[in-house]
Amino acid sequence: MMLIPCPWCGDRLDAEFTCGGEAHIMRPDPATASDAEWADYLFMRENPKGLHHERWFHAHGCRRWFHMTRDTASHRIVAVYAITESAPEASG
Amino acid sequence: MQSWRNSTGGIIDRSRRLSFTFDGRRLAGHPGDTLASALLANGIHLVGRSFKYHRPRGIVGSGVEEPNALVRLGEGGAVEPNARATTSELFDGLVASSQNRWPSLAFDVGALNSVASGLIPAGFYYKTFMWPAKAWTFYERFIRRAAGLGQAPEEPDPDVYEKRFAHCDVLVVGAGPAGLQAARAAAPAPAGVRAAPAAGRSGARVILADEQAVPGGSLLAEHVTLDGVPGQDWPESVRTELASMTDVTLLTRTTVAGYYDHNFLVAVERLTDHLPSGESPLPRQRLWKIRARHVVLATGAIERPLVFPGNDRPGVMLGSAVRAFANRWGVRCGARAVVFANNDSAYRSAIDAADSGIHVTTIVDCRAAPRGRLVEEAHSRGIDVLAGSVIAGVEGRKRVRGVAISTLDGSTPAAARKECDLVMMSGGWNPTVHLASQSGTRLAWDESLATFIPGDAASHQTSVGAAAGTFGLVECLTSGALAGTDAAARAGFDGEAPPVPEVDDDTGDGALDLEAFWHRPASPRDGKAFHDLQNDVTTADVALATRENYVSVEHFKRYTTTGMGTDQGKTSNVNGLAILAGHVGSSIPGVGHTTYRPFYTPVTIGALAGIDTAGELYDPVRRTPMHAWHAANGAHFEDVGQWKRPYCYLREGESVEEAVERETRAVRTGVGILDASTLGKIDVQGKDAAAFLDRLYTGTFSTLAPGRCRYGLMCHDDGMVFDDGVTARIADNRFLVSTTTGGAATVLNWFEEWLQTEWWDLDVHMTSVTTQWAAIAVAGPESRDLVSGLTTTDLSSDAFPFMTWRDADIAGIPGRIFRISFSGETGYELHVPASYALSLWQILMMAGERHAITPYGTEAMHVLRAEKGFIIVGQDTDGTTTPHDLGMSWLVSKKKPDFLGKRGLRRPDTLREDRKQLVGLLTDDPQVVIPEGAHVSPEPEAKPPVPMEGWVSSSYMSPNCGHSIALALIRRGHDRMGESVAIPLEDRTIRARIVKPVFFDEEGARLRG
Amino acid sequence: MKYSLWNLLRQAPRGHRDWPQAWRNPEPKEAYDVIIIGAGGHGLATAYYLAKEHGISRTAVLEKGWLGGGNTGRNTTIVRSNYLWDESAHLYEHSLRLFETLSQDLNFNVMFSPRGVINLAHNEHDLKELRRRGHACRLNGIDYEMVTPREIKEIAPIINISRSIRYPVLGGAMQRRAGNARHDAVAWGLARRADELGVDIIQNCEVTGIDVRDGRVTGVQTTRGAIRANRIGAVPAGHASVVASMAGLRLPVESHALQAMVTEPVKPVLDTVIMSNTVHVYISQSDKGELVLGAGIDGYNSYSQKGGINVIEHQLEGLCELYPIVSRLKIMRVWGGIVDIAPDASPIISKTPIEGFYINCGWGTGGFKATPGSGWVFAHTIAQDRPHRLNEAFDLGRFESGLLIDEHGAAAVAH
Amino acid sequence: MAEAWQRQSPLARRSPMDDDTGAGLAMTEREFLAKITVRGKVADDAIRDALGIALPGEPNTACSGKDHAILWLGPDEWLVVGPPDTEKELVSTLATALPDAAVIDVTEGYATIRLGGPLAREVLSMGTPLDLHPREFAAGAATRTLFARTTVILHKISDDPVFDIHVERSQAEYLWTWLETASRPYRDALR
Repeated sequence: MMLIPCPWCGDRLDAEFTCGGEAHIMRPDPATASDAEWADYLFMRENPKGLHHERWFHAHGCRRWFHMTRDTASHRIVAVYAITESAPEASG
Repeated sequence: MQSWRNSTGGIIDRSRRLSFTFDGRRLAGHPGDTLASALLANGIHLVGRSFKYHRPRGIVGSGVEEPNALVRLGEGGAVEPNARATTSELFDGLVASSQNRWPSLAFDVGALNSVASGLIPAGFYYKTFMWPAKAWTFYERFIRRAAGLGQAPEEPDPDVYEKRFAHCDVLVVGAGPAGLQAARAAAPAPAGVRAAPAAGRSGARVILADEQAVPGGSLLAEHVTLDGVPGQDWPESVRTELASMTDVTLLTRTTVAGYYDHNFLVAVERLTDHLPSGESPLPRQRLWKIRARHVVLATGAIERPLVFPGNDRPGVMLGSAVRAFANRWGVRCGARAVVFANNDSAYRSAIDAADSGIHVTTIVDCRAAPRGRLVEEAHSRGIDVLAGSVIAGVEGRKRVRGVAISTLDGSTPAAARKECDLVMMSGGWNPTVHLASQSGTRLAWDESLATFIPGDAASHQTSVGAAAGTFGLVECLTSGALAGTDAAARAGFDGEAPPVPEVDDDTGDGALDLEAFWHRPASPRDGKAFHDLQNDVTTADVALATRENYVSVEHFKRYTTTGMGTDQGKTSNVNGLAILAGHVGSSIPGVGHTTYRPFYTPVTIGALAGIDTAGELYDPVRRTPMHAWHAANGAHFEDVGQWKRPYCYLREGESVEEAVERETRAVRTGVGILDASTLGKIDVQGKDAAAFLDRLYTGTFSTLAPGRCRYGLMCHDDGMVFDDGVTARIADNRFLVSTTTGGAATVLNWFEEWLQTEWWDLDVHMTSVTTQWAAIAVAGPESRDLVSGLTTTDLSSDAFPFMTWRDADIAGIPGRIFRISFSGETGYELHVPASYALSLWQILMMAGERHAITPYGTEAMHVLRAEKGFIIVGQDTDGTTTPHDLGMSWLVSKKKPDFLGKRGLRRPDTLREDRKQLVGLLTDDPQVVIPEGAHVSPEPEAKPPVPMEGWVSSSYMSPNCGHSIALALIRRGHDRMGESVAIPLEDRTIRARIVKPVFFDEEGARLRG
Repeated sequence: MKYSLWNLLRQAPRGHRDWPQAWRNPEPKEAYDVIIIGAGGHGLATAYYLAKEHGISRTAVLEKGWLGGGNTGRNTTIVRSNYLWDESAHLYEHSLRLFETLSQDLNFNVMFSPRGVINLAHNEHDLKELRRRGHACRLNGIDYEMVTPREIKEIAPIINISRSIRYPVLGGAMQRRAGNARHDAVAWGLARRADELGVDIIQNCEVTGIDVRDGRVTGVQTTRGAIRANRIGAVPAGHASVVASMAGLRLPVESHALQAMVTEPVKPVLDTVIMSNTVHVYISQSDKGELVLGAGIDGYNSYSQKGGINVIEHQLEGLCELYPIVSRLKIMRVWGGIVDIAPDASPIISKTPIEGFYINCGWGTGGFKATPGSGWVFAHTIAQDRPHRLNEAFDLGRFESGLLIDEHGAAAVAH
Repeated sequence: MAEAWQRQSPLARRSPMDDDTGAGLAMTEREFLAKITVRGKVADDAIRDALGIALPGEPNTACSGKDHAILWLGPDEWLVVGPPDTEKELVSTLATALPDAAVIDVTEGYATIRLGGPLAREVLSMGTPLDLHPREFAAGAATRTLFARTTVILHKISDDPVFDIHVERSQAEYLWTWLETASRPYRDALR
């Protein structure tokens, strides 16, 4: 039961959130993307054991999406940043 | 007669007598007793039969570690199987009985297993019962009956439970000496006594939880004084002190059972288990879900048994338990005791036992030269100390009669025989590291204690006192206080450690001077030596597991079942590992340990479920404003998501089928009304609202004029349909989107996700207005007539054509009228603010009397729409269906450069021509209705596997068409119009013809008329 | 020594002194014909069938921990084949048939117990789904019958079939040939037999790298040195992405924690397996007497083998209304496994763009039932360098072409 | 026909729960309060001019005046609560004052339960993971949060333990039943 620091509402129980999976997946240009590129965008995931940049949605709170970097093995939360921002470098 | 009860000593109330029964026998005890202490006071040791061999078993411990004394408590629905006698508080009228025996505890037929024990070593079941093939189920029946412990309740639980969240700065687990000091230190001081509270804050919030009825932990079982107060009374004075502080919560009878991420812990408080039933209106148990900034684990330690032949006989007990029964409950566990020891703490138990009136004859100590003050004190009480010796065997079956003693090296077997009815074993202490380990803290091997202690903490936590391997009382009190101050400081509060009470402890500094003794190889003739009492696992089983190479610690655990009983190995794990390590020639830390998992002690399911179990509380029932009317007027409800929707309205004597048929006809011939309030409604507005919807739907909304409506399909980006609905343009910058009933929340979240994560440059805002507006569909040839009587809005087709909407006053209620229809009839959807909806519904029913107005339910709606070939997402689609498959290519924009799903629809397999496509089916026999879900086969006569080429998604008898109708998804269906297909069923094959999926009013004259 | 009652009898007076090792602890050799990564049930079955069906026994099964220690030893042991889509039905049915004789094949009692599996329907939509699946199963030759609430009550008297509960039992579908098996025994039996056939099962040997040269595999790096092989089959379950990334591949799977739990043992109260998607509850009773309960997955990526308590609470809330007598029983142990879930809830048993590198993953919450079948087709795929008819559809290419096998209905949470 | 209709509030069928002892819990529905969702860019001045109260800029807070309260729900979302039967004028006032924002009437979409009394915090803590200690959730605090199986907007309206709970209309009866059930043992104990 993680304590997630919502960038707006502060620390809240993880049950208030929905995880949107891997962050920073670029939607390719549908006009030019190959089938393989489209499959990559739709389905292929890094799914790392360790630091993971991911998207979260405070579904039962402010209903904002945001980015979070979290260790998938320890569940340690390393960084929280805006949905419009790219991954912080220090957190790998 | 409590003939084993001393007349003084302990913290029981001898002035009151509590009556209870065990296996029907009426017995007495006192307030303060546990069931175990009361049984022992009455001289009862034999309390159960073991899991596998059905050996007679007695009470071994005095707390949560108890492996044997599992009983059934209570009667009727309020029974609890597998309750530990050692932690069940006695109350007047308590009913307990023994388990896993038949016909009686003293004479148990299952004990035959013991005779055949040579045949059933660990894992024997993997090696046999394989012949004849498939006979396992036959053998299994007998094995299952023999296994299991207690009997499950047969009636529903009469009690209620509760759950609540709690938050604190410091959670202290365990109210023994270390925990009490930690709580005192962390707690905010009463004003002016110690440090002033930090500015603007009242001080740290502290929760102190302890599993026992009263705080004190080990102090309750010892003879010490603290600041001149007896150790058994001191905790009460601390309790008073803590109670005077704000924001300190002391939870007794509360077991912290699980340690989750980010310092979230789960505890169970037993509120009424210690009371006669019906005495308190409170819930039976309460589950605490605690978020703590810092956790102090002062969970104590559990004494380790020693492993020797016959160590399971009733009367063989933990030394610390005998001591606790004597000191805390004034109970003598026997008349004549032999102690088996490998460390100094055994001597404290021996001395206290002797002082309580037990004749302790001998301490068998495996150490070569035990020395020190405790040894001398034992001598001074006339106790023999046999150094370098071990117990080699135990006499007696249902009760110990004596022990055989040999030298440690075995050179002098049977050196002595001692008569006794009590064996106190003391093999050292295992810190209660369960919670630390659950939290992810790695455990470290401590050679001097020969056990695991917590390593570096994985979260904001501190282990302290015996839980950290510290056994001296003064050290526990000091380190507890430090841990409390430190915890408060880390949570942002200044504090000062409380003074450490002056300890008058004549029993030493807690040094164990332990020499590990795990077991001595013995011959089978000496009898079984158990390291896991509850699961009947012996040293011979360890040897077998080793021989067969089940030596990885998890293989070992699973193969022998060590530690897998209800006690979760509290007394067996370390001994098992050590014996295994001995066999494989490895160190114990080299062997490793299994993972500690929740829960520390078993947790009642009711407590984990709380009140969220019954009916509506399990999952909210969502009701429309007209719900009560529906219920009062014969509605037969169905669950659609969380909503209750009328499936049909039953008239007296009518079957569901008849009602559906009547309603279906009524809509086509007169007028019907449907409660459509459950459909999702989303208000979408902003400068870019139209552009936004264009990206989300396959169709185009930017070209829709205000005042008009358009049907749309939504795909995921793989091109598969996931929701549909009609969208109305309210104004240039404002739309009202409707969704399916089940999809409302999903669609809103989907919109938000794309807007916030991909298209944040768009100026759009969404708000759910699903429950703001109630919706009533009025449909049928007479619908215009009916509605026009309630509004001044011109409803003529010219003024108000199909797929448009208007603001309108409806019976004086400000609302909106949408000229849309899911039934294919002339129809209007009336939207009014929810609080007016019931009134409007009633007004319509009244005004509609002359039209024989018929309320209709979801099933009639389904038939009506199927007659028109309108799809239901989720019924006629299944997550692999594209708009093209549905024959709705006309809804897929070719002009838009992009929309969600566009690229997905151009993948090789979504472009294939042999995809399953939506078609209609007309059965050769018009009266036959194809079962929904049936499959179409090109070779219906084939032997399985019969090839399949599609399936029937919707199928009804259409009263309006006068024949059955069906929708199906059939391979290459669009090209196969007129073709005959077969639908093979269990007992027959239905033949049908592929047709266009529209069966009624194909031109849509009624819709538009 | 053969496992039999006779040999048990013979060993009894000798204190079972003569039973041999169930498997060896071999040192890794320099090279093998085939390397299997992961000694879970699927990996061991692959090695076993490679030896048994394809004569390939110069195989090493590399395991970073202990054999059978992943999801094989953590699941709720349900075995069934009543799937919706032909592709799945055929694969799982093949596996179920292998299960039926697995104890005899392996000379190790895996306790396959065809006690029946019932899927409950709690609303009209559930009923429709079950009927559709039922029609498909019948045509695929898989036993499947719709059962009424009353029939369910007769089979499982502890169930509450009152119509007035939140999600009443409206009916169900039963596969009588389905049931469960002892999970550890499946792993151990396969290991013992594979070992007898010459397979090296190497525990405590973590693969740290996969050597790829010119588009084909040449071997692996491990914590116990480099090992060469031209064919490598990866069956790493929850860690599929981790292993695939060593070969530079990304997979369409994500790893989540899935929890399960057992109650304290009680005398028999339930003789079958009952699953419910809508109420997220599935329940059976182990031979030891514990009620075995499967919970749902946590909604976020995790490799922690530890899930949230809220998932457990929700599970038990549903359980109490459906099975009122459980309320006073106690949960003894809760544990978690890491499941790798594919977008269509169907597995991937496939060749990869790298020659000689094969992947078997994506079993999500329901891999145990497929153990022998998965190994059987994967062995074929590796031995022949092409998929068997039974796993053709489960290839990686489907994610590119779009032909997914959407088993969400069958899988949901309740495998 | 104009007067044929009647309004029915979401909890019209439930009787209020009184706290006779003063030691327990009182629960009533606050019927027909005007509730308006405001989304988008909102100028503090504009709100001040329109309603005479400040716009809460901080998460988890609300600003209250004599007739109105404004609750922060998200960085671009507020809930404006006003007296019964004022939603029409409130919508038009706000729409005029806030031309760049979306102003949506949700009066009918939500029910409001007022919960007060010494037991209020305890009972709420059975449903929400939110920390309701006065230190963390003081008078004027407001937020949307998880409550049992639904989402609520919780507003602590004074220093006393009195809360307004806004819940989606269709789930109002669920929440009412839940609170009634959760508090029952304690109310019974006070009898």
